[in-house]
Amino acid sequence: MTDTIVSIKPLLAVLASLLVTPILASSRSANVREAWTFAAAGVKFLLVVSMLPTILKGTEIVYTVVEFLPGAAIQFRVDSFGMLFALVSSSLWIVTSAYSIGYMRGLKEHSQSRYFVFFAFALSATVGVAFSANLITLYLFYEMLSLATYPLVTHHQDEEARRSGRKYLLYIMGTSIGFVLPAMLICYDLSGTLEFGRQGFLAGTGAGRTLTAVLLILLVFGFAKAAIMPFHSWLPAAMVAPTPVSALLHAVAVVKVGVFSVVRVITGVFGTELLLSFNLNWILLVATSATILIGSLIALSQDNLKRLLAFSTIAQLSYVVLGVSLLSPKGMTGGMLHIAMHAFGKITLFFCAGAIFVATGRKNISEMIGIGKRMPVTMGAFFIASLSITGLPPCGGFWSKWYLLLGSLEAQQMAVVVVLLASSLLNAAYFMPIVYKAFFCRPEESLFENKVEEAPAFCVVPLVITAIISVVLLFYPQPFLRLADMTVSRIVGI
Amino acid sequence: MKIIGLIIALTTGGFLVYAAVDFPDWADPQSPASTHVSPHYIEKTMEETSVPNIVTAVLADYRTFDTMFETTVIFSAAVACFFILRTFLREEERRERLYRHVLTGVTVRVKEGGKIPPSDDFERIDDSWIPHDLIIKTICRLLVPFIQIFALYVVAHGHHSPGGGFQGGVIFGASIIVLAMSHDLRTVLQRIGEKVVGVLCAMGVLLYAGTGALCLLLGLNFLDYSALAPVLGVGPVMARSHGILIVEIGVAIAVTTAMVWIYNNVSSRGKYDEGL
Amino acid sequence: MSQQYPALVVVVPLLSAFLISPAGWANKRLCFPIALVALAMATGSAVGLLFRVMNEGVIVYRLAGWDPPWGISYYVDHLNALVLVVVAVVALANLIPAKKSIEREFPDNQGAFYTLYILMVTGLLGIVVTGDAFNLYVLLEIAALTGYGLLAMGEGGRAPLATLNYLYMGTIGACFYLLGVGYLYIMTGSLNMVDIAGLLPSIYESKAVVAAFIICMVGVWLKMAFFPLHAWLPNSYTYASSPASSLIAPLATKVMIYVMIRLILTVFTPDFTFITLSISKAVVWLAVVAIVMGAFLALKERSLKKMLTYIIVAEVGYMVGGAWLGNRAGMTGAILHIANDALMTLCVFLAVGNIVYRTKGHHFENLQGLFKKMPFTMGGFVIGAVSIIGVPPTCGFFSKWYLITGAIQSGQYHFMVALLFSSLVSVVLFFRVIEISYYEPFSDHHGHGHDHHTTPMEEAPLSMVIPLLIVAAGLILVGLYTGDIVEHIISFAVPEGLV
Amino acid sequence: MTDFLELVVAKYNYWIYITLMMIGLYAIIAKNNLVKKILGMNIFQTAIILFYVSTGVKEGATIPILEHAHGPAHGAETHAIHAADYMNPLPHVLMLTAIVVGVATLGVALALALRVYRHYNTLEEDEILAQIRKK
Repeated sequence: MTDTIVSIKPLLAVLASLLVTPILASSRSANVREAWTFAAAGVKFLLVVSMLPTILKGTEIVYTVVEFLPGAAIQFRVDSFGMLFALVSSSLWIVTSAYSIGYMRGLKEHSQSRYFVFFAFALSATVGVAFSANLITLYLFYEMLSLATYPLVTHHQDEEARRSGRKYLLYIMGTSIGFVLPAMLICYDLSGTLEFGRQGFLAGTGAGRTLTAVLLILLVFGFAKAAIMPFHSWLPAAMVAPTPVSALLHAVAVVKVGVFSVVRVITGVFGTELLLSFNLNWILLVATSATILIGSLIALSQDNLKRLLAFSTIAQLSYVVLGVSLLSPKGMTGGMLHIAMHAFGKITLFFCAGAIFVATGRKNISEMIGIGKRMPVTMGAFFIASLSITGLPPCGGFWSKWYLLLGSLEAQQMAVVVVLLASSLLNAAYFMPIVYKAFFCRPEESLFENKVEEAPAFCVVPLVITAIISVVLLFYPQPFLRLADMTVSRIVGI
Repeated sequence: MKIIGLIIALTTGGFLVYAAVDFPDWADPQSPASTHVSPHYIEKTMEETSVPNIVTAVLADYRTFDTMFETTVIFSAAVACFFILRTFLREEERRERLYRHVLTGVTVRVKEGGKIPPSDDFERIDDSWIPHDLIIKTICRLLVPFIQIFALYVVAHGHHSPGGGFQGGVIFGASIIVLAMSHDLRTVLQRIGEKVVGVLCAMGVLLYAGTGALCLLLGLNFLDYSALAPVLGVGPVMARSHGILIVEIGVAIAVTTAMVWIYNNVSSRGKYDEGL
Repeated sequence: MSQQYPALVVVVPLLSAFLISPAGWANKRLCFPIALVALAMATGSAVGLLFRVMNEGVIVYRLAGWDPPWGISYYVDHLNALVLVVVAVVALANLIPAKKSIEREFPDNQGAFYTLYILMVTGLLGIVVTGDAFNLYVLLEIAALTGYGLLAMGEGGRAPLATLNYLYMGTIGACFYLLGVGYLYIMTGSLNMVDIAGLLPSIYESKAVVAAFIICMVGVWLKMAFFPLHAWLPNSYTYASSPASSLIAPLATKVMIYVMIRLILTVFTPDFTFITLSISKAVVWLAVVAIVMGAFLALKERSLKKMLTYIIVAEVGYMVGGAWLGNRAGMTGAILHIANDALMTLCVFLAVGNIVYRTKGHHFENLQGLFKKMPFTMGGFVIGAVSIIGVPPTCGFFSKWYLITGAIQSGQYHFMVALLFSSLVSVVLFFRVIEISYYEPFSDHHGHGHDHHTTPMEEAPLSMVIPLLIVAAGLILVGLYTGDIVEHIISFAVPEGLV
Repeated sequence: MTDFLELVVAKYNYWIYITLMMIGLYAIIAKNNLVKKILGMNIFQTAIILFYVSTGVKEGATIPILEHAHGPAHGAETHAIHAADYMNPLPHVLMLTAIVVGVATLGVALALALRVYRHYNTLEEDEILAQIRKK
């Protein structure tokens, strides 16, 4: 068993943004509030990074807050996989805070302090999920995240926001209470504990094949934030939120929490041997492959840019679950790596969509012909990010696609290989036309004169940074790749 | 609704009959009820509390906690009636007033606002007033003192004969209510004001609970009268008997005033006018 | 003084009631301080009693110095010590915010209101602490009568009518309980609960004991508004004044559930209830119906307070179902839910009290734009709502945890499905309310023309908001420390006989 | 057949209290007038009082008051008291409380009925419900 050290750092990392919320709520001037947001983001990122060396050495950090029952307590355990996700989310929070200042000021949105308060609240829940040691702590922060993001999704407080908020809650809270709660209690009743062990805690309990299958379905589809097909339609509806929200939350924090929980369930609750022995992973493979293909196809037909990005996110998320449910070492590494790669790529795309909206007020792709001449930097970043998403060499996305393909070959799943290649084609099919129309359109159709007029600096700088990061990740994917490898090696036990 | 009521009544009745089959026969001396706890009361009352009337002994000593809460029930019912019905709004000034000259029986009507100064020969009556009846008024006025003396006897003699705080209190309350019915509520209110009734009622139950608290302060458990022995200067057994008497007096006061208070509120619908 | 805790818990509020009533006549401002001091002392002695019980186990307190079967005595074990603390804390937490609305709604007979308030709390504390079956009936009547008095003074003619119906059903319930005690008295000859429990085993088979149990149960179910017998609860709590309803809603039904659990665990012992009698499965099905119908009926209500009363009916279904599952987890869940539900209902009703204090109405139309106007009250309401839905850090989740585990272990999955269904319905219920107060702009429909003195809409007075926030924080604290509560208190309360 | 008759005769006090109780229960549920319901409730409570008091009776026993004990002072020769000679006092004590509770509930019920009458000017439940529905 890897040696663990006890330190309060994980709790501090979670509370860093939580404690700052009252100050944000009560601060009078906007600058003070934004300064505090940056401070909190910086502190959180530093805390997470400070834990990185100890994790890379292979030790885990454990901290117990309060113990309810023998196997269930609010407990944090920072392992390599948790660290990977926390690193991604806390780093992107800094970038998104900068971006949201530009966006909010650009559009003079109302009740901004409430926006920043719930944003910080959501981030603390995200990091909480990343560091949770057992299923109940994960469930606790998962629910906290749903409640924290509700006011963000319905920020505009108009009729459409109300309907999509209702749909958002119905899917997220409904599935989590309806599916995850009973499954969690049945697991606790079977095994007496909910700790994410090296091999899932359900391994030794002698649960029958059908019961395990039922629990698997309940837990995987219970975490509806992973947007696997039947329970995905809340994501496009949530696009009614302001862009920074959909950028950080619906590209990085919220959906990644869903996927992270599903991966935790597969590796921590069931464990690879149990799933292999009952060979139940075909259920996941079928579901995720369907999600990928259908998601990409629908994305093709979308005209609204943000809805296109939403459906592409649905497809990309299922890559992660697909990779992990291959149960082969390479596939799992690819899946976990994709969390990081997709995060940086997709957040850049959302930032571009937001910048276009701030600068020109345009939402639909059909209205963006020739925008490249007007906003070259934004569209350049858009092009790089789309390459990263489709998994082409100059960007980091390539690595995760590479490991995914190797993993599916290793697991002799030829069908999965076909699905991966087909979906890459589809990705290219719905991204490249946008880029082509933006830059190489014929003059008479272009709707813009060719004077350069970018979005405010606060919007453009963050999206450039994330675009550069996604390119750098190709040459130096080390922190995430190293963490993913360590997690997989610990699970597979080589 | 009638059929549902009938069905429920019949089913519960059938169920109770079915269950009553296992009960001991009527008046059978060997029934568990008369062989488990009550023999102790019958045999030990005399030596433990020196009160011949076992019911009063059990009521005010063995199960005195019950009786304290019973008095509290009466008190809370009186306060609840007061709270529900009593209205203090003074809107009837504008109406005209009726007076009757006592000796001749002539009724005098005074226009709005006007008032006859209070004097013995005029008494205030109200429009919904039933005709004045001399025989009932004089008989009731004569009867009241005798009822009250009998009530005090019943309270004081609870130790030796059937009676006690509740019975005596109710009789005393009845005497006041007889006066209120025969005359009108105002004559009673002039003699016993609403404030006096409210405070006395609380004081009665406070006397009961206070004696119990006194025993608590003197070291023994709550309501354990043998703790009063040093205070009353008698043996613990006699202290219990005297304790019972004090408590009975408290109960009598509480019950009397509670009955009067409830009658005042219910009969005059909270307006404290002429009552029934 | 610590020897006298069991008596002090009940006697101090009782004596203070008899001081408050005359104070009501003398000068009205004295009533609130006396009540506050009395309840504070009662809470102190209740907590002291709980710690004494945790150290020394069961405490027997002989009233008037007589030994148990002859005199009345208290048997304070972990179960009633815990419920005692809950009742005292909820009553105290409700007294402070109630002061302002009492001054507004009952300016001239405040003394009577405080007297009824303290007597009601005394009755409830007495019910929880007493060890004598008949004494419990008398205290039941005190709690009932003062309850009728408090609930009667509400909106127009509807409140007395609803209270009158409550009186009919409540009296039938109390008389059934009295009849059950009478049956037990005839068959065993004693009135003391523990003494009866000792005498019963030999006559478990007799029809009279089975009848006594069923009659007691029907009486207690009537008093706690268990589903088929719940008709009186919604109207009487909705039309009552806000201080009265926020005292009675959290406590009255929970204390009756304590009485039911006391009957099951101590008087009739679990092996009679679950083995000799075979009705526990049927009762769990009844509880399922109660939960589903409670949640369902709450959906069509357009008044916030009435919706909450139906949720109380559903919560009663939780506890009855949990207690009758027949295993340790279910019983622990039921006992834990008594404490949790009292706190949750108090939190939500205090929030409603604040809203009614400001908008003078508890219908959905009065709730518009409240997040902007009354952020702290709505914050407290959201925490209460989230706890009723059952979201982790709050205590509602943990009692659901035990109840569902109990359902799984005893194989009665329909109870688990009912619990999940009602959680989902309460998600819809509460977020419907939150939507109204979040989206719809504050339409000042009070100021329609003629009354120009509409009070400027802003947060409820401080003395009403702070207790609400404390209770909301308490919800999360109790949730976090569920493990200690269960381990040190409730695990002793559930007898070993229940596996 | 004879032992059935004997059984019925030996336990006649239970049948009486059950019939009284059921009359009261029927009145509460089925009657339309509020005051009639209150009277039904009173019958219901009195039936239980009758039930309790009837359990205290003993064959050949007198009322539970010890006459010939004229005070403990010179009671040296007071011979032992046999429980069988005196009736069981406990039901009487309990029923004193039940009577008081009955009176208290009656008082509060009448107060409530008065308030309902003050607001709706009728005591018939169907008329009151009609008024409420009209509002």
